[in-house]
Amino acid sequence: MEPVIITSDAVDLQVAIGSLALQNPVMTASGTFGYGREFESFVDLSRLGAIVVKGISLEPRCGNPPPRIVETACGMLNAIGLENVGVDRFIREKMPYLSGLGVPVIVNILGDCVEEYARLAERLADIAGVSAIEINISCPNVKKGGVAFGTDPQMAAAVTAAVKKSCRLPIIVKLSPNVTDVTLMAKAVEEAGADGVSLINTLIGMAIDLASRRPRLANIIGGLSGPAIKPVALRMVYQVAQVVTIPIIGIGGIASAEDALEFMLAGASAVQVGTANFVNPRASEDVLDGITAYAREQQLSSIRDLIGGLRLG
Amino acid sequence: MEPVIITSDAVDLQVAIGSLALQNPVMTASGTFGYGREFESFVDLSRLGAIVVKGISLEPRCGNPPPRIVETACGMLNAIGLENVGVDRFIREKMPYLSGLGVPVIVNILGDCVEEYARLAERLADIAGVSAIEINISCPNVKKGGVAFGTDPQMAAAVTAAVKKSCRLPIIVKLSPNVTDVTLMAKAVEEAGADGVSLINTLIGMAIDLASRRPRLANIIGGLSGPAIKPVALRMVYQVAQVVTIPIIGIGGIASAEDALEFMLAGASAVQVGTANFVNPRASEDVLDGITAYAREQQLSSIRDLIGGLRLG
Amino acid sequence: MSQFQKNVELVRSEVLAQDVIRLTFNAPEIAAAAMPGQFVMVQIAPGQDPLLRRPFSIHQITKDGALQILFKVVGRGTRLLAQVQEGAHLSLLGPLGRGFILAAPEKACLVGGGMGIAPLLFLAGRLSQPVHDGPRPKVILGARNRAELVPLIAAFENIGIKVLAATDDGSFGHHGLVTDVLQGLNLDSAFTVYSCGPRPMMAAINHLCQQQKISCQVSVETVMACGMGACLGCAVALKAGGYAHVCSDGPVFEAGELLWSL
Amino acid sequence: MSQFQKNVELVRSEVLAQDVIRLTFNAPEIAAAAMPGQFVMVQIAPGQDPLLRRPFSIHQITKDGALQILFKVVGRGTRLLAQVQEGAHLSLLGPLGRGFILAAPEKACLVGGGMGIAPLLFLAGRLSQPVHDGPRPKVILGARNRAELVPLIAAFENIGIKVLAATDDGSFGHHGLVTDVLQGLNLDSAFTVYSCGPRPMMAAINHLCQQQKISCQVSVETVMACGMGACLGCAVALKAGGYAHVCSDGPVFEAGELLWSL
Ligand SMILES: Cc1cc2nc3c(=O)[nH]c(=O)nc-3n(C[C@H](O)[C@H](O)[C@H](O)COP(=O)(O)OP(=O)(O)OC[C@H]3O[C@@H](n4cnc5c(N)ncnc54)[C@H](O)[C@@H]3O)c2cc1C
Ligand SMILES: Cc1cc2nc3c(=O)[nH]c(=O)nc-3n(C[C@H](O)[C@H](O)[C@H](O)COP(=O)(O)OP(=O)(O)OC[C@H]3O[C@@H](n4cnc5c(N)ncnc54)[C@H](O)[C@@H]3O)c2cc1C
Ligand SMILES: Cc1cc2nc3c(=O)[nH]c(=O)nc-3n(C[C@H](O)[C@H](O)[C@H](O)COP(=O)(O)O)c2cc1C
Ligand SMILES: Cc1cc2nc3c(=O)[nH]c(=O)nc-3n(C[C@H](O)[C@H](O)[C@H](O)COP(=O)(O)O)c2cc1C
Ligand code: FES
Ligand code: FES
Repeated sequence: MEPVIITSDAVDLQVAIGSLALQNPVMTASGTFGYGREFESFVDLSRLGAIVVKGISLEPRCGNPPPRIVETACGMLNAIGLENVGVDRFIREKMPYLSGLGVPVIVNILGDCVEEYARLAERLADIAGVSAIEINISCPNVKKGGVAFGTDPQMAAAVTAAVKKSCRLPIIVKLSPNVTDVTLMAKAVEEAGADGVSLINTLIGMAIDLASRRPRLANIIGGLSGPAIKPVALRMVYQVAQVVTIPIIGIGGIASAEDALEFMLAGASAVQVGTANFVNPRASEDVLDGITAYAREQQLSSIRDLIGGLRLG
Repeated sequence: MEPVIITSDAVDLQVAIGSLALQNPVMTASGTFGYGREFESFVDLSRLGAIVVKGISLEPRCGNPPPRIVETACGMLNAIGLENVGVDRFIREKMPYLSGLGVPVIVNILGDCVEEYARLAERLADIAGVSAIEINISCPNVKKGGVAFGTDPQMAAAVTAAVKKSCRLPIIVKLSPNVTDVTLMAKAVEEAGADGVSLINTLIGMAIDLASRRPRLANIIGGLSGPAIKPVALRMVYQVAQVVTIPIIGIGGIASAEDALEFMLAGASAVQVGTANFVNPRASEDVLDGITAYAREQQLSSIRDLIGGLRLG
Repeated sequence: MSQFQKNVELVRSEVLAQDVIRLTFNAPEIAAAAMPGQFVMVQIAPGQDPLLRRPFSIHQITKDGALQILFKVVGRGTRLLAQVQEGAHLSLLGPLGRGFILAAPEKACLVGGGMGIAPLLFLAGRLSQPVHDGPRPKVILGARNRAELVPLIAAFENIGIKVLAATDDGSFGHHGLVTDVLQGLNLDSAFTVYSCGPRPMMAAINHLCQQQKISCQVSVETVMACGMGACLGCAVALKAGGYAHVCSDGPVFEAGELLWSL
Repeated sequence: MSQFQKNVELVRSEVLAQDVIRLTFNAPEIAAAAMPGQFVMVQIAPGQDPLLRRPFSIHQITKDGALQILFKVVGRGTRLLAQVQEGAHLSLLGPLGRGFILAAPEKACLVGGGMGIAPLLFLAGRLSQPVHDGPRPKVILGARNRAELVPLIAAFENIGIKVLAATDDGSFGHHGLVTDVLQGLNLDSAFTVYSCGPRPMMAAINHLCQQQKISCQVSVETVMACGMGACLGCAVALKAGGYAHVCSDGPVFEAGELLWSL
């Protein structure tokens, strides 16, 4: 047997989300990285911790009328309207490429009622290459009069439990920041069986064009993302880290390794790079390179040592 | 008697918040304009619609340890900790100057329980120059275990009713954005007798210094303000405008006349300029000049025509 | 599909008319891969405000690796871009999107209005036979007035193309719309019309081409965040229902496939 | 109290040592009203990111309306500021804060460390009698090494002041701390010490002055949003409990009034 030589610059970047082992903590955020392939000219996709794909529903959706996006101060609003190819075409057309990358693929799912989420999970349960499911609970529950799953702990728990029952993949629940107390949501989904939580999804916002006196988005309101929301995201990750024991994935305005490492100090086991992919398509790999350099420079025996390592007092 | 000549460029900028008539819709936001005098070198204070002073409590408070502020992407976090001179010194030392300006002074009040708010209102009720009270309900209620008044409709209504009973001044309730449904809060305080609502106060956020692995604020969390939060503020003003009939004062990231006018289109009768005062101490007057120019250019017979004038469909 | 993100030098910044700017970058990789009708996403500022890149058609490329864009100052991003100093470096992403499908030069007619002229120069160059006196496409360009139009026409004349001009105020060429000029040409149905410009102009040209059964390709604009098919923000409504994405399905479309009425 | 917000021209930008920059603005109103120890808030960028101004001590003013600041590049704002081109305009707010209370020059001793040297040049100039060979304050300056210190000392020598130097690495003047030099002077209790520099240095000087019953004024730094008493962000803890505000109660304080232990 060959002796294992640990070179001085070998850095242990592995983290785990439940039973899902990741080679490093850097993922891409749903809806900001297409189905992965769009970025192949810019990113060595096989190096990523995981790829989270655009939110998928049972049926294809064509999305909202334009304009769908508008830039704001250090951020952007989007009202894409959950446009997606539907789970069948996703499996048929997108998964073959994705599963060939050798990187965990996390499928973000969305539905209008508990049953839709459960059926999506069932459909994805045995697809080769699908490593975990991320439940997007920011959608309004059409059966319950449009109240968002993401703002009611009981409804969120119900979705989580139903998905958990429908498949044996690790389940991540993606939390909305548009709530009074995000820790209630996190605790509810943890109790319902979630293997991890990811946060934050977008803040609800709006922009108006003075010249036309009209909303800048056809949908009137949209989701705010980008550097502008990072302080809110960091606070929520920190708060949630105080109350749950399942791993947390930090999201919101992450554009650099420093940003990512701050989320890890606040309690995140992994991070997702979102809007930054639009500005710099290599952002996810840049974040990874920066984390690697930091770990080396600080001589961390494992990047896991940083998780929740915020110093107080 | 001299004939009154209405020149072609006379612009009617008057708006009203309940029984409080304002010469124009431009106020300054509490905590961002000191006690007014700090800005006398930069702003003709007598031109403002109103001056809202730093939040006042019954007893003086010395505030949080430093660091109290940190810059974020297009915004800033503050954790001043409600430092203020207390209502007695405020009346004795600050009001004489303020009341001499001939501009409505709105006193922002804060307390740890309903009774404190009521006593503050009583104390201010008959002070010359005090034109209205703005209730800051973002403080935690110490009697109720620290749950913020600003996130519980019943508690907010109780404070509003108590203050309303204690004085005959117009009462404005300042709403927190850190809630699932801001319209519930707005409706609750409207029913409890508020003459107006102002929104938004700061979003709760956090920043971390990677080098020291410590929070950047001694208080760990703080309030996010500035251009970054404008989309959230605009959305909440728009939502609240759909459900209340009392006037709304728009706040959040307003730095220019365009910003202010967008809030008016969304439904605000007046606006407050906050963080922008730090960047440009003349910001409030610049906003006023810009609104005046716009009204002239658009030949508005009254700036009130804009309120809620967002075009849809 | 070769796409690049490159920090490239701005070698020249020229004001062609009031608020009309032409920038020349040294961007050999992007230039070498570019096809007419494709675009680049340009990062405006090194900071985070403005956050997003701005899309610009590739106006011209040269063999020595220069890439030009031509734009009008219409807002904050273009204002900042117009002020960038020569010698500074900017991040360019490209070439992006699907460009024009090339027809034979003698059967091509290019119709540009305002800044819609930008992608047509590159297209005209590629369509033109390199031989002297070889066939050249017809080109109709319109703008508000002489001052805006003349500097743009010069670039076409440089590659041996005579331009039919139209101005809104009659200060140069035909007094009126480019569509009048196009109609006057009475093209046969073997022609392909290539058009880029304000939406009403393209709608009118589409209408004309439909009537005369002429094939028509248009380059359209929407707000964009990523420019590469990832955000789904750049939706444009299709005649058949649903949406296409301007950055990945376009920016060039068969005019007849789009929904023009609004 | 005259304070101004002015868009002023950057007339000179000089690199004095690695990452040490001196900027000269043409700011006659602010310069005319300024007192030693006061500061200006400088807007870094025209956009909203970075959002806040940065505070800098007034390093020097001249009769023709020039105002200088001297700073070290420590983060994003100072990096951007160091890159501003000569001829550009920036918004300055000032003069702000309470400056030093002036003593007789023969009874003044100025002790500066690192960028804490910045406000001391203006102070030294004001304390110096304009007559040739008139009394001059004592000045002790310290820095990490010769390269950082020498260009700063030159400015003091220009106004006829001999400087006692100390460097951490001994490459210039005393090998060690400015406090060693100060102690060696054995000042009597009629002296006033003026100090600005890193917090541990000022704490040590305060300690020394307390022991020897010498009055001591220090200029302190905190993060600031407004610089004019409006945000209450610039709190510094007082020995007597509670906080003072650096921008309006300071930046110059009697050293004994502040809480130094931490
Ligand atoms: C594929 C493509 C190619 C383009 N090529 C060119 C070109 O060659 N020359 C040129 O001058 N312009 C071109 N544009 C338009 C150009 O991208 C916008 O003018 C620019 O983004 C405006 O940025 P701004 O910050 O100055 O304006 P903003 O302040 O963002 O907006 C000002 C005005 O421009 C509109 N606008 C903003 N972004 C876009 C956009 N992406 N597309 C259309 N309108 C927009 C806004 O709605 C608003 O009315 C192209 C657009 C696309 C999508
Ligand atoms: C009254 C006053 C006068 C000053 N005069 C000078 C001067 O003459 N020369 C000089 O070089 N510096 C001076 N400073 C410090 C200077 O303001 C900071 O170095 C500058 O704001 C840093 O900005 P940045 O964006 O480069 O750094 P950031 O990226 O904002 O921060 C980098 C580091 O600097 C610290 N820092 C940030 N802001 C301040 C601040 N306002 N005060 C102290 N530390 C800060 C941060 O905590 C961090 O450690 C003064 C500060 C004050 C309050
Ligand atoms: C254009 C766009 C589309 C998005 N689509 C989805 C989606 O389909 N499902 C989802 O859970 N989140 C979606 N998000 C939210 C992001 O995954 C992420 O949570 C959010 O943008 C905050 O991160 P950021 O600031 O890094 O972008 C989308 C965001 C953007 C900007
Ligand atoms: C430094 C600072 C202090 C503040 N103090 C108060 C306060 O005492 N009472 C209050 O109701 N709001 C306070 N606010 C909130 C502002 O009044 C305003 O609601 C908020 O900053 C959003 O507006 P802006 O983005 O324009 O700053 C404070 C804000 C800042 C930045
Ligand atoms: S601009 Fe992002 S998908 Fe087209
Ligand atoms: S910096 Fe705002 S009060 Fe001092």
